[in-house]
Amino acid sequence: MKVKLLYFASLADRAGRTEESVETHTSDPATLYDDVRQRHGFSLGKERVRVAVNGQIVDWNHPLNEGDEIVFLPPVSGG
Amino acid sequence: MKVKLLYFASLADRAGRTEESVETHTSDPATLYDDVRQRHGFSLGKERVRVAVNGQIVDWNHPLNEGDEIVFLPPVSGG
Amino acid sequence: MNRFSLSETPIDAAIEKQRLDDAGAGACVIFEGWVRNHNEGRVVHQLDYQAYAPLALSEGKAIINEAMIQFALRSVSAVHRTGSLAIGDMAVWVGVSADHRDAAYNASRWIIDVIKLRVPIWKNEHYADGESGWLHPDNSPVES
Amino acid sequence: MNRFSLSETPIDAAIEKQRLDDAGAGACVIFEGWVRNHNEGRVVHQLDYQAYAPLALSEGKAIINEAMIQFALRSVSAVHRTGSLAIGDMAVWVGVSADHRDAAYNASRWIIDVIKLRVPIWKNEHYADGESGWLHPDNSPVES
Repeated sequence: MKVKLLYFASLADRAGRTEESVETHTSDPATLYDDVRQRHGFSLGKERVRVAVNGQIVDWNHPLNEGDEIVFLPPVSGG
Repeated sequence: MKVKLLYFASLADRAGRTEESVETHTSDPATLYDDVRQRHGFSLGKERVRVAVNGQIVDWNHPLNEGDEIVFLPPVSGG
Repeated sequence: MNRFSLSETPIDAAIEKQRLDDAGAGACVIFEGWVRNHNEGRVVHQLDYQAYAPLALSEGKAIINEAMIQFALRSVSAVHRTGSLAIGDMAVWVGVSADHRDAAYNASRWIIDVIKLRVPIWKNEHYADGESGWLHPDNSPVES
Repeated sequence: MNRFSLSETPIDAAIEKQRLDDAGAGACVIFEGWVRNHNEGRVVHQLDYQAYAPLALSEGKAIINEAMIQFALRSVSAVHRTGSLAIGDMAVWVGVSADHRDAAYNASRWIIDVIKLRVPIWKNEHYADGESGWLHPDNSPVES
């Protein structure tokens, strides 16, 4: 299935892009992050990243669906 | 000697005045407060009152001098 | 810029805040005390604040100097109203700026707490039932 | 009136503050985060804030709703800047009003702490030496 990934902050810098569409056979964000991390060389482990699907924070085992917008959130630094 | 007393808030209400000049033979604010308290019927004990002489908070045994401006301060309630 | 003042006219919060500007400051905490329409279950219509001005100013300045020593601050300013205030009016404004928010919050809270304990200013509440009364720091009535 | 918003343009603190008005409120605490000219010993010239806006707005609103439940508040409003900011610019404004100052201080501090932990906004500092870097909530650099 096809999903859309958005990148922010340090992950966008490392990936060299702010979004991409990917074809994936993985059904959860945990496996998808492992793939993406390896492909883009992210150093941040899952324990320091949160994941949002369609604008909601979800668990790493949240089921993914065709067309989902997925964001891996590096540690935030607002304020 | 002659000293000037200023009254504020509940003490001014009870004394029916905001200031008065008094002739006193007492040499410290503690004795002076006892006199004034009796004369005006103040119910506040010294343990709940502070005393200022010439614009400075002082101890109850601070020596008084001719012309001093003395203020017995009831519990404050600013803010 | 550090100062404590009394004001017989409405406090201009925007002017007070300008005193806190500092390129090294990352945090600003402002406390405002407003006249509430109720106290201890009674409906309040109006307040009067009376100050023993010379001592209020010297105590207020002493408190601000103590805060500058105790907390890592850039600037402090505080102003207290005197006279008659209506519901919603600002009775006191306390502003601090600091490099970090920990110091700013701690100092702000300390300053307003100590102002309420030490500065010779008295609040007289006028109630809906026509009565009025002088208050303690804990907002309970004073027996004179 | 309770809300959380993002702003691409300078925050107008006076307009934000009007949202806090309430005749029952006796205390108002405002926190402002300003762009500091230094961080962790380095000279800072400029900041960029990037937000994942839809989630930032829903997280911000959730935080304000949680604050209204946890603390005895009258009103809360918070706004966070996005885009490029210069030294002295306001990055975040958090205002609360409450009957009593205890709740106002506690809620204010809780809200800014939780915004910094949970709301998906990232700060990129530009240093005097020409480098720049994304930061953690504790202002240490992020390794991506």
